[in-house]
Amino acid sequence: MMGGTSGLGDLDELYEAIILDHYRSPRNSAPVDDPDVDLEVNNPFCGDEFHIQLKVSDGSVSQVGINGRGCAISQASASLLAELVEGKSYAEVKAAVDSVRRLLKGEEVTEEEQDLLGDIEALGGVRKFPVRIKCALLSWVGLDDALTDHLKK
Amino acid sequence: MMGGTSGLGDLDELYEAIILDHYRSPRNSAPVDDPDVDLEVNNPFCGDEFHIQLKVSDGSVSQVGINGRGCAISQASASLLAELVEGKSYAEVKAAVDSVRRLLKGEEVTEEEQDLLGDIEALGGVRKFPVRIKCALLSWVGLDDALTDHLKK
Amino acid sequence: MNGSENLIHTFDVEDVRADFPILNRKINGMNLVYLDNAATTQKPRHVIDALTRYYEETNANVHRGVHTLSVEATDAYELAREKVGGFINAPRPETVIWTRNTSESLNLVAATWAEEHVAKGDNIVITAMEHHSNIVPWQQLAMKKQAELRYIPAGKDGLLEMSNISKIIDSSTKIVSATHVSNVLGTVNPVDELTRRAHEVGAVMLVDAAQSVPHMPVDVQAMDVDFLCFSAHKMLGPTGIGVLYGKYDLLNDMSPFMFGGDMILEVTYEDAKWNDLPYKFEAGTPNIADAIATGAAVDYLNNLGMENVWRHEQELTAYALEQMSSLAGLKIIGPKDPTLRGGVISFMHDSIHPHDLGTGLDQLGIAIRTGHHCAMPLVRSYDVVAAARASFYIYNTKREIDELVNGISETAGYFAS
Amino acid sequence: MNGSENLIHTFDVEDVRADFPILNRKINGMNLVYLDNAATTQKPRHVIDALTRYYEETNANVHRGVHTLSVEATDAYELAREKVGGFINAPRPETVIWTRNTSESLNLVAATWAEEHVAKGDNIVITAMEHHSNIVPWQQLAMKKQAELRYIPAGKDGLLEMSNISKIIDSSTKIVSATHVSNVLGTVNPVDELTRRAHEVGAVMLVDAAQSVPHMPVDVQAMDVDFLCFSAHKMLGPTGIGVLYGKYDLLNDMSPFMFGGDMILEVTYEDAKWNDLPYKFEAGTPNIADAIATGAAVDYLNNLGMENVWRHEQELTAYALEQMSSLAGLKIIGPKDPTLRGGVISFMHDSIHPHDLGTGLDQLGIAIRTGHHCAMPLVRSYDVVAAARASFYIYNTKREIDELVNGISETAGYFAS
Ligand SMILES: Cc1ncc(COP(=O)(O)O)c(C=O)c1O
Ligand SMILES: Cc1ncc(COP(=O)(O)O)c(C=O)c1O
Repeated sequence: MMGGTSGLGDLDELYEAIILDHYRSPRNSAPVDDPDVDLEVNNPFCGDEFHIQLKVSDGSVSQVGINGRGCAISQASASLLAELVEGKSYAEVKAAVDSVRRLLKGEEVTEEEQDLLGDIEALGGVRKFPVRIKCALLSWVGLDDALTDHLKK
Repeated sequence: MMGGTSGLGDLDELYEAIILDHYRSPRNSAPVDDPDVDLEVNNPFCGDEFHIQLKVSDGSVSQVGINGRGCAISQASASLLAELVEGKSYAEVKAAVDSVRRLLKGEEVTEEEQDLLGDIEALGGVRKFPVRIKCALLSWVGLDDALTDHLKK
Repeated sequence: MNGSENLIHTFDVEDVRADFPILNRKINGMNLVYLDNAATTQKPRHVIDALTRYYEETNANVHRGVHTLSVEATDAYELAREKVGGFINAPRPETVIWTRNTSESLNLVAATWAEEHVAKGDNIVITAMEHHSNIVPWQQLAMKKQAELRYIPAGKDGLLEMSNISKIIDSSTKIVSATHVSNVLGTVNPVDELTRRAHEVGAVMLVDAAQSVPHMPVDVQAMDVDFLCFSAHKMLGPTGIGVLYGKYDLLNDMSPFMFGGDMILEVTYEDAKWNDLPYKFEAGTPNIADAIATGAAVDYLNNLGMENVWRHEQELTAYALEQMSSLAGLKIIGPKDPTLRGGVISFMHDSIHPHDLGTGLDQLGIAIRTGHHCAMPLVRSYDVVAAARASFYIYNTKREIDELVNGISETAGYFAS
Repeated sequence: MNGSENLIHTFDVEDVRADFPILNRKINGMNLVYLDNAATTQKPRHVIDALTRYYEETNANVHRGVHTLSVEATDAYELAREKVGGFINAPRPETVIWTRNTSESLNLVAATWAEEHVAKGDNIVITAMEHHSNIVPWQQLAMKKQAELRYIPAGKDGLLEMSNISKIIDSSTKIVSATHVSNVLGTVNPVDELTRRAHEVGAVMLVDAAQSVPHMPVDVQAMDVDFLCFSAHKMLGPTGIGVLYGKYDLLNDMSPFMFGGDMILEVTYEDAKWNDLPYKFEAGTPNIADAIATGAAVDYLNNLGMENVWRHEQELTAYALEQMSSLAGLKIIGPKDPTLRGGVISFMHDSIHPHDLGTGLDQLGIAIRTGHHCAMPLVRSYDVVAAARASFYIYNTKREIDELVNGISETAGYFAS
């Protein structure tokens, strides 16, 4: 009934169809063999925990595996991330993380960036639910840190 | 002008003529040679400090010396104490301390006790000025403790 | 409760509700249904007015002031202490120490009494269902002293496993610290039995009463506990003030916790002498206004009657357990028997993360808490990292529980569709 | 203050007075003349309303709550931190830690930073004009660590004797802790010079700003201090809340002070991980309402302008010094030059004990403080055990100072007659 009657209607702004779809069928959730980047991110306050694995070569991400548990927002966000980064160069991934941060904070995002983000724009609904922003950001911040670490090596 | 005009009129209840008299001319303030009881009492919060000395023999107080510094109430009270205890038996002193405590707390004091206390009843005005009760009690509580200690020896 | 059961007046919840201004608020267009009382309770007009009146008419610094306002403020502050002492039947008001909250009360005991009495090889006993504030101070102390921290385990039924306590609490135990009522499971723990055992081995008994003093009659003398800690904000009072009760002789022998202001009798450039109880533990200008407002909260609760408060919550809890157990996919943790628990119900849903459930209910104006409830090890022992929690107080009604139950099934429907 | 002097608007004291409900009180039938502001200040309607509004509309526990009230309460609580940070020009809001009062802020630094950094043979430097709360924590720490506690002496002119500071503050000095404005003498101390010297030898500089932040513009970055402590109740705010400002890296490296609740990131049965700043230092449910009301106090002061507040007090102080010096038998302690001091005037009368003077003035509705002002060693250095103190704030007027002066001479007359 997708937020049909009553006060739950506004939930649709947070849980857009795309979000619920990614939540129910997460992309790239299979573990990666012999990953180059392998990290756990968590937010102990809400109990969200994700395991992010990447294979990287020639300056770009060749394979992604993300799985874990968390709320619909954090799971969908992780799945959207997994979908986006596959095949992207480091620079593109960094740029995407930056765009997502700005999107969630309600700052300006260019048309070009919108094109890059695609479905991820659906996460923007979280802006009206400020406590949930952390959920949406969790895997992005983790990925950012992991890549930065990896590049230092 | 003794509380003539204005709002200071009520002060007369606290500073009865007897109190001001004892404050200005403390009794028995000379030091006692070779005292049997010798103690310092103080209330660091207001800075009152008294030196109480007693000579005792045959179960009664034969000589008293009290001097120190403090507010009008604590000084007058110490002087009234000095006047009262001279020549009194331990039991009488103890009884007087007890009566004074009750007088200051606004509890009942018998006619007999009133007779014993005499001028000390003037201290009763302090009841309307609760913060000043400690000033009035200081030397009495000190004396009580000192006698108790002395009797234990 | 005794034979005079039917003489006890109970209160009218609608009258109570009228005393709480916040209950008029709309949340997302809906009436507020406030079920987050274990986190903090709402405040009646009576308590809010006590604050306003203090600041409008009496405000001054306490103790040692010779002017009228200071005398009045001091009297009101000390009267509040007497009221709180009376509320828990403390033998004398000086055994009631004002702190910021339960957490500070617990830290105070750990940093003073336990710091002085716990040594290498000793042990400290707590339970598996403690709030972080009653775990971490002891973990830290145990590490520092090379002492052992022991846990009384909790069963899957939500009850403490008491069978082994005479082995867990042994002659090397220096302090037993246990929550009276669990803020996750709702369990009312057998603190009397723990106290007896603690005293048998010469240990002191501390009760974390953050979730009991607000909800049931508590008598520190009957319980014979050595320390008891609670927070005003969980019992209609303001934030920023809590209580440590301690037995007089224990408190009197303890070193101070913090230094300065009222806790000092005399200072020279070289050294200092401590003031008497309770001031020895109250450094600096106290939280005067909130202490006075806590006295007003106690008046309000006494007026309802703590027996009645407890009965009201027992009824709500029994009703809620019954209604909620009819919901598909919902798992309630903690004792099944409503008479063994206070008005705290934690639950998980098969297919909705607590966070999403919380957001869904908030759309309907229903405030519950989600997360680890500051009891991570316990929550994890149920193999989850977060749970949803509804908790009740004097202004809650069966109608509100119906709304909660409907809200859960609506939200479940939303995510299932 | 700069060349744009004549552009600065000043405030109308009568408008300010109208904002303070308590100024309508009668004391012994007379209008209240409140001159005990160094002990605690009165509260404007704006601050009282912030409290009421919070409890009537927003009250909930902060952080981690998913429901609307909790989100609103958290936002308001953190906004208040930002406001206070802005008020002292803190570089980031996380450097503002909420405590109970100045005393707790000082104890926190002594128990964490100093506990870890002061060792046998080191020294701690304070001044001869500190409040007990800035003496006793250091005395205790020095005893415990076998460190030396050194005092920068004060001259009979009420000023610190700075000539020797490069000997007193030496390479073994770990921390210098000095009051910005003395609560007895009114002296404004040269904390910038002390800070420079402290940093020269690698020591940290703590400023007890309990009597400065409420009264003058304070900029922690310009001052370059490492720690700064003050209380809300001395600056129009509620009782029960104070601030510790610290440089980010220092705070970040420090161990926690108390354990439990919000200060924890993760707990297992064995160990715990601390949360980030500022939460690492805020154990348990914070004093949410009073933090928010402190934000309102800051708004009120900003609206007046701290330059104007300071100028107002300077004027009153100059006037009071002038008027009071005409009274026979009255001795004023502290600097003679009104530009070297804040609005605090301590005095003794030849023939009246401060206590009797205080009672006399109270009969006339005039509230002053009498006693040792929690600075026993300093007061004793003037060879008295108690002094009377009048202290001013934004709502005081020259007319009130006239009443004080008349009151003193009337009371003197009463005892002389
Ligand atoms: C200079 C100074 N430091 C510290 C304090 C202690 O402040 P609080 O009592 O708020 O802890 C005071 C207040 O009396 C003070 O004047
Ligand atoms: C059982 C228990 N203990 C301690 C606490 C901590 O209370 P406070 O946050 O008021 O310090 C709580 C509150 O959450 C609690 O429920």
